[in-house]
Amino acid sequence: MPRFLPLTTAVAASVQDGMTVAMEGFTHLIPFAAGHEIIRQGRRDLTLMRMTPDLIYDQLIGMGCVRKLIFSWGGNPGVGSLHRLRDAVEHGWPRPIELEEHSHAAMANAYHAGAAGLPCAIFKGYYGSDLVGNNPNIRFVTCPFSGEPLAAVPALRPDLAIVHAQRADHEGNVLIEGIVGVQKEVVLAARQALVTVEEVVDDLSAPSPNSCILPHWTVTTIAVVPGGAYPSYAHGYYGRDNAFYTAWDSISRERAPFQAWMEQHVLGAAPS
Amino acid sequence: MPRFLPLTTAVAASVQDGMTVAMEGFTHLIPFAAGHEIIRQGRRDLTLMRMTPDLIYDQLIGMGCVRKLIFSWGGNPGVGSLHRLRDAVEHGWPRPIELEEHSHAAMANAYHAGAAGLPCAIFKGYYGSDLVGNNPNIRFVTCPFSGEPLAAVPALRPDLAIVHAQRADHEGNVLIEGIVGVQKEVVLAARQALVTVEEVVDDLSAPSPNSCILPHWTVTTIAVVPGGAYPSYAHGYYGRDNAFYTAWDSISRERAPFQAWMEQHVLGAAPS
Amino acid sequence: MSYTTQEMMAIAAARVLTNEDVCFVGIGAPSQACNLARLTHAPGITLIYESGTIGTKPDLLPLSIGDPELCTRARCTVSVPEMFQYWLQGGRISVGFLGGAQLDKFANINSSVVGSYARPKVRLPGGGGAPEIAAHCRQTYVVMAQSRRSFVDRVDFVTSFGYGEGGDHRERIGLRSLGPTLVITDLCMMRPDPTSRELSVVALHPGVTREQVQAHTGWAVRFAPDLTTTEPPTEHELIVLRDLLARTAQAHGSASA
Amino acid sequence: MSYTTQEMMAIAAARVLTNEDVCFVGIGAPSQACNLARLTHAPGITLIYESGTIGTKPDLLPLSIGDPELCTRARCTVSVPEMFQYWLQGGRISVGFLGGAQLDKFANINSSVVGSYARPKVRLPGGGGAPEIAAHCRQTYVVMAQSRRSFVDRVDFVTSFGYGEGGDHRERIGLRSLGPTLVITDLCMMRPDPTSRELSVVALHPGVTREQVQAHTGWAVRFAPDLTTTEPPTEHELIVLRDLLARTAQAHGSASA
Repeated sequence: MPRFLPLTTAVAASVQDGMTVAMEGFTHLIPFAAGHEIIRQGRRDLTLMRMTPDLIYDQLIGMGCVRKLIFSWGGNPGVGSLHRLRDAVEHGWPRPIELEEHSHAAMANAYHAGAAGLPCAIFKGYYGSDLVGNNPNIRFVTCPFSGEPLAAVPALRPDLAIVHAQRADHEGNVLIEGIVGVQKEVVLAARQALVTVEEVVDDLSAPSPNSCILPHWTVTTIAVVPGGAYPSYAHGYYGRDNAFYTAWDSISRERAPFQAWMEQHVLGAAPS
Repeated sequence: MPRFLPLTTAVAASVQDGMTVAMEGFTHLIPFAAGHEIIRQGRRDLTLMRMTPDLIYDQLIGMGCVRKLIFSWGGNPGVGSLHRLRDAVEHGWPRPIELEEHSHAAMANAYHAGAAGLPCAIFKGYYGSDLVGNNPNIRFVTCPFSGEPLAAVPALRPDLAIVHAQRADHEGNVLIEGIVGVQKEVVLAARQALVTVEEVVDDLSAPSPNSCILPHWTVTTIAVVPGGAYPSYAHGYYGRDNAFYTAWDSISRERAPFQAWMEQHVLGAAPS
Repeated sequence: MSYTTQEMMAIAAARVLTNEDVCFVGIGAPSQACNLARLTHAPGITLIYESGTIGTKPDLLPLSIGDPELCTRARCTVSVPEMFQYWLQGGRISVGFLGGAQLDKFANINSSVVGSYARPKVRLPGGGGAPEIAAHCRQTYVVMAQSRRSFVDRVDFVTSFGYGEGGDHRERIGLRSLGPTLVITDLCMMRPDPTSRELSVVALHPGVTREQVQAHTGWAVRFAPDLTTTEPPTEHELIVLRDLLARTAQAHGSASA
Repeated sequence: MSYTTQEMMAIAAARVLTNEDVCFVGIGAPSQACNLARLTHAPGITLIYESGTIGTKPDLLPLSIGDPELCTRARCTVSVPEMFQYWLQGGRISVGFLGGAQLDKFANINSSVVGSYARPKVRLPGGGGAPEIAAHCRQTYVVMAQSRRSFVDRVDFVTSFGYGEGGDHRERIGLRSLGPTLVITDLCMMRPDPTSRELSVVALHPGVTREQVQAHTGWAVRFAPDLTTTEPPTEHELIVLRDLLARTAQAHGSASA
């Protein structure tokens, strides 16, 4: 059964400098509150993985927490660039960042392989792409039946997965609904899992026998953080703040306004 | 959009002698009515695949429809042997049958690979098992990262998948709930799919955004067959007739009583 | 009714879609085109977004690939691994859309870096789903505004493979899908030559000249012998598109669609 | 209270299970043992059936591995590929149960054929989930009634690998799980020797002699130096087990549990 902790304690107990951490949520249920707490606690040298780094990784990178990023699409969805990611890659500010770049298909398969206890994933991909020569973690195997070459990537097995979910029950079972992304995969692929939830309820009220549920024995730590996915969203709880995603473009474009914004809204903010 | 046909026409239009057919449903939602119609139409030389052949394949085998069986567990669940399968294997009655035997993990992975358009599946399996030497479709590949040997089996891609489901809407979208088994995988792995359903409704009433649904453009043919999974069951509609499963042991043990039962309950029965 | 070249591009892209298509939709121009098709001549079209939403019918355009709208109005929503395994790689998609920072004459696309990969001048967002969309959809359509900077003789980096170096390069690396059979720009429509696979202009949008197309293209452009002119947008197409964009802008609190 | 050897076997198997175990449950004796544990000393135990039902709490024993009861009373139900990929192969199971037609002294199991594979005297149902249950659960428990026909020196066919030819054979083929650490029969309990991995009897059920065990075993049986006697069933254990079996028989219309 997972431990239920306040967010500050949960992050302090779960995240150490130098760890490999995956904070997932495909557009939906992005664990912003947990990410902000990592920034407040000043963690350093993290290797972060995430299919779509989104604003939360832009913030972590801009605040100097990140040594390496494993990703497949690093933009502000529908808006443009992640300026802090670009500044780190193009100018090494506030520190140089190492990139390991994949396609979505590769990362989705690699999380799947991680959850499935496999050392690698095979798939039909990367045909003719220059990513092949630039990422030594893209290799090929031959199908022993058809002779066809198949792309292979190592399974993703983070030290820690952090996801946000709609709700947990008192035993620590967690329900995720809507765009479920790679949430289940990353939790099962990781050595430990920290889940922030909108609320804790007596009964999960899963609508279907086939609902996406993380049984309590797959979760290490739960923190109750209403609104913990804002400005992304929690299906059934609150919507995505698309205006903020658009506004982030100008907030983050230059270093000083970015730092001022972080100072005011994250560093100076009380933890949830 | 799928064609809606009566069962007799649906089977006549879908199943030809010599085809490779997968009738799936893991204990739940086994397409008995469709199987009986195949027997009535006298199909021959079928290659059948199914993780758990169950009574319906025992009947098809005993009636001489089957040339080859690809399977992973061939018993009457909780009861004992499938006597018609045994008679075909041990004595070639009513005709010899070729077996391709796998483990559940292998077949589940092979359907997954079929649905995913891969030529093969890799998994950690068959360690030290004598199945390896006896089935040429069990091979090994080496992980290009860890060097670990991984079992490989060819993807399963039947000519036709037949499954039973709870309901369809008028557009032909299909809802499956409860023990979903490999139903989605086999439909997506197959060249064509015949789905029998308990009912056709105006609105699928899927309880969750993440419910298991086969979109209409993945289904070739739909036949409305209330009770079409009996004596297995349809979650939310009717239960499993465990007493019949137990009774099958004595019905099927000898050839003559088996034939008499089939004559009375299948050959002589009006199609649903 | 007057219209912009951006509107012409979205409308031209919408028109090539049919009721039977199953589309893997990207954000931006493809999302406009697909939803315009759905709201006009192809109400039965199936739209899939890589976030896992299948058969979605959004009332307004999503800002992101996973807006709430996409899930609440979808037939069903699957996990992202399932989306890439069963639906994309499984060969269930008839049309995929691609775009990027650079396109070359063999329809290879760069959405990774400007300059060298190791020390990029501009770090672009990257490929996301594109490398496998380019491989597994029965065919892909490229929708991109045309300029000398974006339509280049040779892309700096091949993120998504089109026809490689032309000819049978695609087949030689094991691809069985048709590839980028159509490029729709704000000026014209291009298709690959059946043999060389070099893009050639098959239709000019109304009022656009060959010289204008060449001026916006970084290679010596070929024009098809049977070059035609795109039908101008109808009033109905423009009204539906503008309504969609207006609803979207209002909902997102900005003109970001 | 008097009891049968079958009851002793089920109760002995139930006792080794804990609240923290996540069990991959088979039909028959394992299902009895797991549910008895859940209804007595281990109410928090997690039971998983390969049909996809996770955390199920059936009120009666299922006849099949996928009875309706298992799904309606489960925490959730996943697809069969997910069950074998994420939950079994993913290493999430602490205890798996195995049984079969033949077991040998290194706890290899045959559930495929009696006689040769190509021309079997008896075609058995086959391995089902067993080959990978044997590989991926942290440890497995074998529950089997003991006879000279079933406890053989060498199995005709290795369906599920135990310790192979003994020693470090298991490690040499790349397995990292503990393997069959316990065999529970109607007569005794056996564990593998830490070095040779040959099974040795560690406890006799009440009233059973060494000679009886040897008479029911097809190899020269070793007995542990600290051989103990199994505690007899308590009244509570027997009542709960018999209630469970009676409910089950009534529901299934037969005594098939």
